[in-house]
Amino acid sequence: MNAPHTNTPAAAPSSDVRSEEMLLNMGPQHPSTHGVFRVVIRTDGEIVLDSESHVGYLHRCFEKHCESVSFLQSVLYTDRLDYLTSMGNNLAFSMAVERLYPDLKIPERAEHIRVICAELNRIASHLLAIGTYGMDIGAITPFLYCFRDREKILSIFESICGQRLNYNYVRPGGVAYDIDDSMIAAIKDFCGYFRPKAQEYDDLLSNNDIFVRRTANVGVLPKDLAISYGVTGPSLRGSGLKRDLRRDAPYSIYDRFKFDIPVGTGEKGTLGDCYDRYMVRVREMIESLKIVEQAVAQIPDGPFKSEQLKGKLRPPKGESFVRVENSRGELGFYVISDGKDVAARVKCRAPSFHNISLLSDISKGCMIADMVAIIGSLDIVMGEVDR
Amino acid sequence: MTTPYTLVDWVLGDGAGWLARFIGAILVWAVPITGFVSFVGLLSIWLERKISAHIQCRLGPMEVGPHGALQTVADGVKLLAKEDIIPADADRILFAFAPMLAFAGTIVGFAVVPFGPGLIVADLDIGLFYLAAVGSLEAIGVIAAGWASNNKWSLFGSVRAATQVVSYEIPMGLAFVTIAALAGTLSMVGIVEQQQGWIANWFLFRNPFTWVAFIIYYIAALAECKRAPFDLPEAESELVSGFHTEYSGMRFAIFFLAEYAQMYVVSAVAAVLFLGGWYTGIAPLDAAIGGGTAGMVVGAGVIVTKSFLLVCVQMWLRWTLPRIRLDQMMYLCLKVLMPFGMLTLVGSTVWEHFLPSPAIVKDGGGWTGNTVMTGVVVAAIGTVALVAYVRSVIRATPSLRAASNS
Amino acid sequence: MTPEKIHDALNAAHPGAVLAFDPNPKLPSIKVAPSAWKAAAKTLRDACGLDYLVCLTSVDRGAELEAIYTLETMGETRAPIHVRVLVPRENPVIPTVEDVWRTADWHEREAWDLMGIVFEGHHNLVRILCAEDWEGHPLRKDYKSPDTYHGIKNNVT
Amino acid sequence: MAESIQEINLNNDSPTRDNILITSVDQLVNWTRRSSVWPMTFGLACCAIEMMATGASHYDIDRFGSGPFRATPRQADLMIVAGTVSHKMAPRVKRLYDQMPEPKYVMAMGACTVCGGPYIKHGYHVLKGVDRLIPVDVYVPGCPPRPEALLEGLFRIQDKMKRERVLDRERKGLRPKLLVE
Repeated sequence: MNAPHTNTPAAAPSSDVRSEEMLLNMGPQHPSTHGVFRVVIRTDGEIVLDSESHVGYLHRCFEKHCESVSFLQSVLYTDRLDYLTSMGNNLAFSMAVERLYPDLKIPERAEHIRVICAELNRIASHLLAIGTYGMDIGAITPFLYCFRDREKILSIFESICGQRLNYNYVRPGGVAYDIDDSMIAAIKDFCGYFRPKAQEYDDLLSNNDIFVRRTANVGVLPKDLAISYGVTGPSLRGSGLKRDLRRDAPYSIYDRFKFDIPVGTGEKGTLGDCYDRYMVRVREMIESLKIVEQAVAQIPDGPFKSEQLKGKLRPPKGESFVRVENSRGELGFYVISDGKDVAARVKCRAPSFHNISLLSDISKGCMIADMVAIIGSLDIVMGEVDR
Repeated sequence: MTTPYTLVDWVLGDGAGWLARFIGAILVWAVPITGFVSFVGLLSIWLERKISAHIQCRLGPMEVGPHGALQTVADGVKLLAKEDIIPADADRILFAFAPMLAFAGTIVGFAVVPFGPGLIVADLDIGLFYLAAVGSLEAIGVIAAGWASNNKWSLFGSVRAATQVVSYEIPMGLAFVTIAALAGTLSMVGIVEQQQGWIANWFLFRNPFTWVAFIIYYIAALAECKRAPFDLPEAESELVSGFHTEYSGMRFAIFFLAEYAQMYVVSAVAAVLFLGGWYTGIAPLDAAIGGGTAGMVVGAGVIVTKSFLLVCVQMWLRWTLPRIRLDQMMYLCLKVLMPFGMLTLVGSTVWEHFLPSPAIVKDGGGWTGNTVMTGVVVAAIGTVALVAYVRSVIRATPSLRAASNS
Repeated sequence: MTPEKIHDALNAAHPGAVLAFDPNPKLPSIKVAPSAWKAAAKTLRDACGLDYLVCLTSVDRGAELEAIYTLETMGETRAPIHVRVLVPRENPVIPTVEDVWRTADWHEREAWDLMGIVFEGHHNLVRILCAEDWEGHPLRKDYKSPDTYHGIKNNVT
Repeated sequence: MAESIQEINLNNDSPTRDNILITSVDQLVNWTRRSSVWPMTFGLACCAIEMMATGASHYDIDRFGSGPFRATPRQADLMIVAGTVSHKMAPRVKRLYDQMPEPKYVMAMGACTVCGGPYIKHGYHVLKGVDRLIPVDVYVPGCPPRPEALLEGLFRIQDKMKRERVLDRERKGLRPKLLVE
């Protein structure tokens, strides 16, 4: 039977078999879209021909809030951007506000605490990314192992600032509360505990043949495409570009620590595939651990917040743009102050927003199962994409 | 081959008419089998949750009954009392029929699975062939469910199930043929009886090729049960819930039950074909137990234990391995397992021709020819296990790991 | 390239395009005329090597709306340069640069959605964050959030 | 007698209502329902992470029979609305709720779903409480609530299930009302 082709998809073989395209709506409520991300896929059978991303299902008006509440209150809303790396968000926003002041010195102790918290938070965030990535691929147990270790970091944070998530801890001028010796001891304990655990994830996932076959050569992100889309963080480093603001444009006191920057090598497949992005995260956890160990070893005594910022926060008129290397990439804040206690405009440069915008470019021709693998490997947080 | 002593005969006594035997078979078999299937399902689901929990450093169900023993009962009754939804655009008849088809496809498999000496519903001469035929019936139910739901995710799930059936059936059939060629019969009871005696007589240890056939069969069986890493039709992270996305309440529970009953069937078949069925593998022990009622009870215990051990291995695999992709599943079944299956069939028959196993001695002999083979296999497994253990110890100990790396 | 060199290169390639230049090391910025922005963007990317659009910030400056393009070279590590394009509030039209930096695609949609800046030539200038039928541009200073949306009360005090 | 049989049946104090058979069935069904509350995987924002933590090893909601997080609303009993609901998302939340089979329960997890949370005043695009959209049985405050709080919310739902009547199909007196102003 020679049925005429109504529409000829690119991937369909030119035979008499009639093939129809289908529109598949994935999300906003789907187990592996990591929140409320929605992607409409045009499929030919299991093959993804084209896809269109839709975001905004978690638009929480962050930038409007920053123009409506005081600078100190805005810190609270930055928590909820990338809710897995709240410490990094707080740090970036606080630094952007501090940059508005002409000569502001942040106490050494506060800088150390900031680095420790940001790096511990990076480990926690990567743990969740790795765990949920395993779940996307179909392995459920690594997820629970990651959560087991993540709980240890959360309990440290809980003792430091009283919250398990959304810490509101790093604030303009320093940090909210000081840390004491028991907390430092807990962090040291964690460092000793975590190092061998990383091997466990490698055994369960990284060296698993099925996992490698599911992720290697899938969703290859070439370097030039990554640059064109402004991809940053582990997703960029997975493509082989060694760019990390902690080393390249050191902020806070990152220039004092020794650590490596893992990049993708295409060890199991092509450079820039899902496996490379995943492995960069696994290796970054160990590098973060190194930073934490060094920072804990040399933490000085002294005040934990700047005396210059006493009272109501009222930065001078001006504009500032500050970026930090967050666990998902470069998080930037463009802050405009007109001398009041409320910002005139705050713009958040969210890494996930850039990273997910290229999904339709790297997912063409893959299978539906790969689509899930690619979304997982980009490791998005919708709170940050939608803001 | 006729069954010398079956449960129906035991209940009715010898010399009952065919009608009495027919009605007796329904009463004696259909009712207990249905009960057994439900029990197996409930027990497996509870086991699954406890095993998965303990793999994942959790406890699993604890509050409903002692150690959550009543958890699956509660789940079942709750699902029974849930609202039964049939989507407006679904094919109503097919939608309602599909779970029953899947469940029936599973339960008819129990007809030829022996539970012990004489404890078999029907010892068909073509038992193995029948099993291969009805084994794919469940997939028809799954395909029908996905089609009838009028949901794109369900459709993907059902088409994946169809793809999976045509892929795993072939290597599974080849594994069946390998054993059938050795046993010279398709009757399940006949196959078990050839494995009488010492553990060396089990088909698993008959020659190196049956060992491969066992692995092929077990992988194909995982695919038949839609268990990870072959849980493509319901792949939760990809297809929401796959073919049963639109099913709620009791209809979903029936699918669930069918899946777990299927797990038991394939495991019991593996026990029958490769692991000596109801024989303990210790010849004097089998001889001491003898036949009759005691043999039936002990035999049933042995075969159910073996089957449940294999079910637990399925669970262990599920909670350890990621899911493979559709094309990889087809590649594995059609381009890896199938050639190996053919090789196994040829190799096994050639081996038997040139190195025939000594005649099976029913009174507990046979501790001769296969002993070498058994010894080699056991030694190999032992070595692998030892190496893996030492490696894990080295890895878990930082100082040792540093020493081994340098 | 240093901000000064970028400024000189831009001035040489497009005379009259640069309206102002602020070499403040904390926040170097160049003000570019909207009409010349498209050509200037290509020069910035190709001649000055600014291949990475870090961010597009839209600001409500009262009578004017401003789009701040933060640009950087991916392989280099210096403070990014900010290009300011100001357009009148009544007719906020800026030529699109989505074919220069692909990042600009979503960022321009966001600036249209929240600030109401029209990017001329954009292939798909629709709302990205707010719902499709949302009214108004929330980040403008005179924005009033709707009392109800689809029958659900929105403003709570 | 002006009262119809129906009215007598609806009266909770009536002897026909509380006979031994009905109450036994009630007890059995309520026990099964509260022993196996299957939540739906419905993570929206930050609270979803705490919901995941509740399912993970440390807190292990599976102990109480609520382990199987179902991805499809058809098989779920409890919708944990975990995270901020935006106006863009609201129609989907409503649709998912409608797709769940009866009896269904809703837990509003976190300040955002309770009343809009930190977004109540300036969040133009945020739904100020999910109870404007779907009836909510239990509110769990916190931003985000701790896993213990989520477990407590589960117990409150279980308490609610204890008092239900099988014959009372409308869940009279126990079904929450939609917030309408």
